[in-house]
Amino acid sequence: MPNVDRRHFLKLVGAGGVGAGAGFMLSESRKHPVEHLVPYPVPPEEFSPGIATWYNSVCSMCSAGCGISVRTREGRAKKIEGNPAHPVSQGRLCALGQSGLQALYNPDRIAGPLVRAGRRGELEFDPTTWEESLAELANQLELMRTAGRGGGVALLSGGVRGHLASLLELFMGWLGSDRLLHYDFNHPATLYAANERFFGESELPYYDIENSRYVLSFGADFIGHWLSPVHHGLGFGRSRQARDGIRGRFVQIEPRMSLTGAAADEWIAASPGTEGILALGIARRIVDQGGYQGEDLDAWQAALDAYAPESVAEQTGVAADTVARLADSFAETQPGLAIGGGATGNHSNGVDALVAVNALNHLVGNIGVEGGVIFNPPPAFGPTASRQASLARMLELAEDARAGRIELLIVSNANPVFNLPEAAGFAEALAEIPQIVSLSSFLDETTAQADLILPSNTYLESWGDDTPAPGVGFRVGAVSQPVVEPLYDTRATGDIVLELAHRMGLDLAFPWPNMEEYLKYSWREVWSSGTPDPAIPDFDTFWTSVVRAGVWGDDTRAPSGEFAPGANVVEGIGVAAPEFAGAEGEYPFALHPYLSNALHDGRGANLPWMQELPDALTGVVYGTWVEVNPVTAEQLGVQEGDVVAIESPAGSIEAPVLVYPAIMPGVVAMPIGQGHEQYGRYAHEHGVNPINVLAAQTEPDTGALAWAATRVRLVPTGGREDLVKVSGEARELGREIVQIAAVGAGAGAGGAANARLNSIPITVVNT
Amino acid sequence: MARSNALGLFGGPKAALAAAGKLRGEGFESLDLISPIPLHGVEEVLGKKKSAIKRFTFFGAILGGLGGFTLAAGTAVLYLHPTGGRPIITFPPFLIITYEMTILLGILATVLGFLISARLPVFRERIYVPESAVDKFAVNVACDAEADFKRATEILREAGAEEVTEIAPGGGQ
Amino acid sequence: MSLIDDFLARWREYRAPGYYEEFDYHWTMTVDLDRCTGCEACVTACQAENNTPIVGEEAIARGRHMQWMRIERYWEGEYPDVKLRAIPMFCQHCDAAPCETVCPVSATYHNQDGLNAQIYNRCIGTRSCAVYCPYEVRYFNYNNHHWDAPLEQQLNPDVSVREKGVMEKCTFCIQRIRQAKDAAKDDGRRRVQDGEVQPACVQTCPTEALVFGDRKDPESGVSQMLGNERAYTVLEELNTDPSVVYLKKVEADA
Amino acid sequence: MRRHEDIKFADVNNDIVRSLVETGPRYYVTLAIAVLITIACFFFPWFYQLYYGIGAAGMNHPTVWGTYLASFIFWIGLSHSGTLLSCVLHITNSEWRKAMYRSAEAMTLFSLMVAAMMVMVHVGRPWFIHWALPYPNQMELWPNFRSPLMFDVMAITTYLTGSSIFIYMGSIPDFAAVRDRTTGWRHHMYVLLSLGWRGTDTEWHRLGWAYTFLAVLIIPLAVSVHSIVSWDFAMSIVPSLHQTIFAPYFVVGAIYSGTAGIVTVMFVLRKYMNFEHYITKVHFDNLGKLLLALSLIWTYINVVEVFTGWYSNDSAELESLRYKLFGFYAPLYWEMILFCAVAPLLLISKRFRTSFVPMLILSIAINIGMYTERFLIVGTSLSRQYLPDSWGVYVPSLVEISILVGSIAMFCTLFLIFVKIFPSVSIYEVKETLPAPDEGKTQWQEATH
Amino acid sequence: MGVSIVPTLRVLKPAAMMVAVGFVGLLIGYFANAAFFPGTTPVQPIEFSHAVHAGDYEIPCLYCHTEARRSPSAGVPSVNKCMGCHAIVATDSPLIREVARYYENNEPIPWVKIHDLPDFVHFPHKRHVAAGLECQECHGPVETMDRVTRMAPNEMGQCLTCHRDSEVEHGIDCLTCHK
Repeated sequence: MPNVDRRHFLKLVGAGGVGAGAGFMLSESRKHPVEHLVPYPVPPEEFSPGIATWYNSVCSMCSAGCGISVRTREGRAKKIEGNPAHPVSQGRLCALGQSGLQALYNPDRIAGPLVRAGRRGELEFDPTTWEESLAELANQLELMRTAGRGGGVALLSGGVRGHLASLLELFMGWLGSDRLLHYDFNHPATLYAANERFFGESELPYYDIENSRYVLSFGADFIGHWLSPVHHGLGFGRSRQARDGIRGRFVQIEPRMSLTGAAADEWIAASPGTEGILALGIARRIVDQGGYQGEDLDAWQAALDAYAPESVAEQTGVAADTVARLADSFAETQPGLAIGGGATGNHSNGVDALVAVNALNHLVGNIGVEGGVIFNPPPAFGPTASRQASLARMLELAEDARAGRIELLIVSNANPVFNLPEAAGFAEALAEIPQIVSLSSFLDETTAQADLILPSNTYLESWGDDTPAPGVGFRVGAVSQPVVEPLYDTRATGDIVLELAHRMGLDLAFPWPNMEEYLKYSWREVWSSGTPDPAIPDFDTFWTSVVRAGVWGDDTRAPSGEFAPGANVVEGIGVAAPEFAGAEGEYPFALHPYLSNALHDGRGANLPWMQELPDALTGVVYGTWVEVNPVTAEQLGVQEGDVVAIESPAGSIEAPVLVYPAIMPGVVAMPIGQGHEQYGRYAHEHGVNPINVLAAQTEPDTGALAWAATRVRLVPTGGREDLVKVSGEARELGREIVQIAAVGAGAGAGGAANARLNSIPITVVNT
Repeated sequence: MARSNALGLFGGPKAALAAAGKLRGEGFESLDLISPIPLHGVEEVLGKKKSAIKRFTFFGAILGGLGGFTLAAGTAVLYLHPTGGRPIITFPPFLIITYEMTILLGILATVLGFLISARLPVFRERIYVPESAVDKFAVNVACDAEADFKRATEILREAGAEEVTEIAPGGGQ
Repeated sequence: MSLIDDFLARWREYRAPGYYEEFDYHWTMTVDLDRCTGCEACVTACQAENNTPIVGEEAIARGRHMQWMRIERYWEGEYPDVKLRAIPMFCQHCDAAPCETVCPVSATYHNQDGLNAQIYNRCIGTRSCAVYCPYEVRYFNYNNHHWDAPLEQQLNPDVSVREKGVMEKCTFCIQRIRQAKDAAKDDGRRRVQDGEVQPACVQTCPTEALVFGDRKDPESGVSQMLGNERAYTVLEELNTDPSVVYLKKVEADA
Repeated sequence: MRRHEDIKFADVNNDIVRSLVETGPRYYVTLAIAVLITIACFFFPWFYQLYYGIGAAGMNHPTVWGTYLASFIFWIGLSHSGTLLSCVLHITNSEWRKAMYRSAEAMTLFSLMVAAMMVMVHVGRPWFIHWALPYPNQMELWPNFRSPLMFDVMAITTYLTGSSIFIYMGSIPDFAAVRDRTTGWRHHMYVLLSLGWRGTDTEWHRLGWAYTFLAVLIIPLAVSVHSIVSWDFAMSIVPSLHQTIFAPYFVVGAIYSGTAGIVTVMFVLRKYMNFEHYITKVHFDNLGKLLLALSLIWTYINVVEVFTGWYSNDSAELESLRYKLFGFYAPLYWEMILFCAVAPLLLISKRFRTSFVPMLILSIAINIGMYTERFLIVGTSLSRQYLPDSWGVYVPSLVEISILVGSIAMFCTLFLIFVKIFPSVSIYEVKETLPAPDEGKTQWQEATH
Repeated sequence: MGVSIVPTLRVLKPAAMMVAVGFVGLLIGYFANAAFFPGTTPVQPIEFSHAVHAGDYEIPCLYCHTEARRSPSAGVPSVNKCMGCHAIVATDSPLIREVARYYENNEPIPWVKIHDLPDFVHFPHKRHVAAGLECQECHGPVETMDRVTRMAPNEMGQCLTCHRDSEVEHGIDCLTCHK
């Protein structure tokens, strides 16, 4: 081109160059980053990338013992579902059970053994090795054992059943200590005691809700968290809509509407602690109306003499004609079922009240029949004597500690510092113990006090077995297997105990190299206890099939039929007026703490899914609140979000008010579970722990903590704390979102279809 | 003689129009009025003008309408995405697209028609007086012969032209 | 010209509002409110299955919870005659879904199984579908979500992790449906049988309140539930024709 | 001050070329401030939002649309009076339009541009916004033309194209006039922009026709644009949004706020560009009358909207209405009524209409009220929908407020650049209102002075 | 003073030329990068030759990539599998010694991914193998490559074309491939 001079040409070259560079960079920026394909050096058997593998195991998030199936992909656990073959869960699982994955993959898990570096409770730990720490601990234990000071060792574990409990029992036995305690806040000690007294059998019976036509529940939040919520849920659903033309009716009696109360056909508020009196009022009405025709009718009449309708109405706050109506319909509708538990059992008159509930079942002939109370056979394995610690037993332990009788405390996945009232003084007592060893997976409040932390595997990484309690009316045993390799440098509790025993030179007493071998050894006995099956010729086949199925047992429920309580039992029936810590004048409200659906007794607080699970009744997440009746709120001049101090004779905490439409005016309720000081990033600094204001009041028969027997007063502080909620307006405003049908509607073919579709046949490996 | 132009500058539209009328009466056909504002009454003087713009607009709009519907319906048919229980080809929404496309192409065609019929943009210089963009009104007459030019100049002067210039064909001023 | 011939030949089909009638399946869920207790096991099941993020307290306080399945709670009456009515609320997979028509990029549409599909990677985040949805079951990713290590190891590889600016919602566990179809093909079957596929919520519901299946199969459990006289759909007056059918709660007189 | 009848043709050229060429330091300072505010309040928060996600704004679960969309409607609305009014007045041969239409049209153009920016700010993944356009791609996927949002895309594209062409076509003779008076880069720019315009009778004739056709095409287009914007809402089934009245409501509201916007712009031009003798009391008087009429229509539709909700006796409609009138945002609602329905009644007085500062204050108040209206439409309706459990409250975040401020600054920046490129008062059309050098008073002058 | 825009265009010509040349440069740069540095042929930690294994020795693809038959992911063979043959075959080759080193140390070989689909795509190898598709249709003639190159872009259009042409049932439904 003639008119392009040199300078211009250079400019053009420059422009072209810049353009080309920009184009090059643009192209470069659109390229994929390098990714690698990393195969296993040696692939495990049955492994196939991209295909899920399911392992059956047992849930350990609460004490129900549901069977679970865990879906794994590429060696990682992805989802927990109920094990369809397990008779307790039948393929279903509650929210807490499903979030066990977040216990496994919790970012706050203790990744390896730690030894205390700073002062106690300062949370300064140095990492150490298993070799070193186990050697030292074993040495110490062996010294104590040979010196006869083995009794100075205390072992405090969470709810443990099956062969792990046996192993702990054996280990403590060899140490020569009887200070082996299981502490579980939710353990229904008074229910065991009431059953022992009334039925002469301390096992929990099977409540056949599924086949019942009338369930009368006294304070038992059996769909929420009580005993075996998943199984109860199954029963509840089927009792409602799975039978042709029959719809089970269900009445809940409690001072504050729980999840179960919300699902009930009728919710009746009875003053806290008077549920037993109400039960006896109903019983008297049944007896008066001729509903009971047993030989010992006179004795019953005598025992129930004090429970005339008017006096019952006065004490319980339930109108006399309501009592009569309940009694009549309960007696009429067969089979029916009366259940007692929760706050009813954890009051000053808990055992008596639960005996009264049992008595109701007896009066209408619901014991040992389908749709009523069915007795469970003894567990297939595991220790027979209960090591469950009541408050009284824990106070004793604290006393021993203060007196210097305890040299070494081993804590295993129990958190008494959080779960015992401050008034029990347990935390102070811990300070007196020279050495504390924790086997917990998480740095909870109790582990924070430990001198040595030997972190255990979560249940998804461990071998174990379980017998569900309550059972399902027949023998069931379940095996839990590790579904993933241990994530960190942790070991299973059983393996730690066995290793300690080996290092102590107790090889002869503990001949099993690890928990798996111990289980196999123990299950030989289970195998031989069953009926021989030609399909299962040897133990190895049996074991493999049990591990695959996750469950073993019978599959038939044998109603036992006739039952009659002893004469002295009838004579002793009676429920005293409830006693509260704190005078009514000074502390006008009865405090009704309840286990949160998601966080349980606080163990779920480190699971983000559970923190973000809206409370089933209020929609609140991440927090503690105090529920008050709208009338009470008006009287106090508080609204939702106003912070009040909850003051009891034992202490004081602050929480925002939530105006709750379904609570008695004289009662305030608080969920348990929040208020952790430790326990990881998701748990701490959310809410308060209402256990801390509970008085160390016990139920006299069992020494159990009567957690429903504290009175409080509410003092507005003038502060505000907006509750974090997922829900907006809680009234329907006539928009017919939840539509209502009359009784009898639509329980026809559809109901049956539902049953057909959903009832998964219980396939149980038989021996 | 080659064609040349006589260009008279007037101080106002009346005079310019009068001059143009007179020139036209004398048989000058190739007349241009260059003015700072559109002149009213120019049609009475120079006769009605026809423009093709309306055809552009009309056919542009029709094309747009057809194209709009085809675009919407074609897109829906070529990759079926049933939505909201509606048919694949749904008239109410597609009519909106049709409507908008009708207007869009109508507008673009109008612009095209304007540019073509007004012979814009200009690549070759044309006769122009910058004053006519301010306050002068120019009358430009194309004359075939010397005599015509003289006559035109005369008429322009008579009509009150402040200045008359001769402009060579095709050239600037 | 075959394109135009084809177009004209299928004109009637393209003009048919009942286009859905020819679908292979019509996945439907029924929720028996008389069984539902509001225990929220379904909520967690959904969160575990579908990689729904953990958003944190502050985000929830700002109204940005992300659980695809939620339990709505409505109180009726005053103490002592007070009742709580709970209803699980999740994408209703409406046949006449308002959300589908509004998406400018077809990121949400109806697929041949009667599912209201949401294609995350196509979404540009206008959020209009959430506005148009009367059930409020579409959730928007207001920011990128983070799982503190090693929580991310739990994430389901069959489900995308959604990035910021993307709308998401219940899919009826499309990954499970896909897997069931895959299994059916492996077995040489053309159709998935009743009960072979259950979304996570249905699978876990302890009271068996949820039933899932194909409405086109008259023998399926869900078809039989639809015949129940208690069946109704929420906000029926809006004519969205949901694929989630509720069975009325039964309330006995005291 | 010169009187209108004293202005000569040459003065017009001089005044307007001066307004383009002579630039004082005050202009640069203002421009610098506007640019800085645009960057600091619009782009900086926007980039933060791109990085963090839409969560930087205050939107939440029920209220997924917020101030970004309110601003979008506001800017689209503001764009309505310019070109639309100009077109209507053009085909009805209104002389008073001629001094002010150019800047009114510019207002249209720039508010449309800002509105388009608001769309970019609003969507969650603006880096994929091109998916809303039909262009060939390997995904074989085009947008969904059933979506009201696609109507928006089409309508706004068309409107933006149409009004850019309209303002440009009207300016060609002026560019030619300016071309002759400028030098350097400006000259080259105006040479290109004027396309070689000479002002022959043929050119004027063609321009007149084309301009009228455009005006006729743009009037229905403008009406469609804002009714389509209203359908983004009215096509949903959200209580209080799903209303047939919405399209006229939006269109009237748009013209209303646009007209108020013109008053503001006229005031500013008159004051700071020294166009006192071009933009006169007459304009303010006429605009004031128009505003009064529009305010009455707007008030009427607003009341009707309340009526339909109230008469429906539908729980959802009623609650939505209650929330709007007496809920969390009630003060804003009543502020809107005060600014947009009550205050404009002052326009009844001719003295008010012809007083510049009061008119400025009123016009700004009306636009504040109109912004509030849009905010309430977005912010309150979505918070109260069918399922009470999903109710919530939406409060804008700092980022959103900052971007709103930034968008105003962006509009100002664009306008400031405009006044230095386009003759902001039409040279040739102003001349048309003046007596030609050999004529007496024009009809327009006869009528108005 | 004239009205023509030509003089101005002349003035603008150099600038316009620069823009044009710059744009052409941009295109050249962009496509040159894509053509010469496509990044589709990464260097692998071990120079494994498909041409030798799949070409010369005609080992079927599915012999090593077993999982493609039954799993969504095709899988890369483990070192174990390599050593299955190479414990005996060509043991003294330096490359095989390298493999053996990985095997002895029980370390995986960090192969670089070549065919990488975005995380939102569900591509089950199993279904495509079952439908009788040759691996080469998507992966190209791997058996002729010493170092594997990505031949096709593996983009949505490619999937759609095939799904349309081979009439896959609901093949173009978004949910068929997007998760």
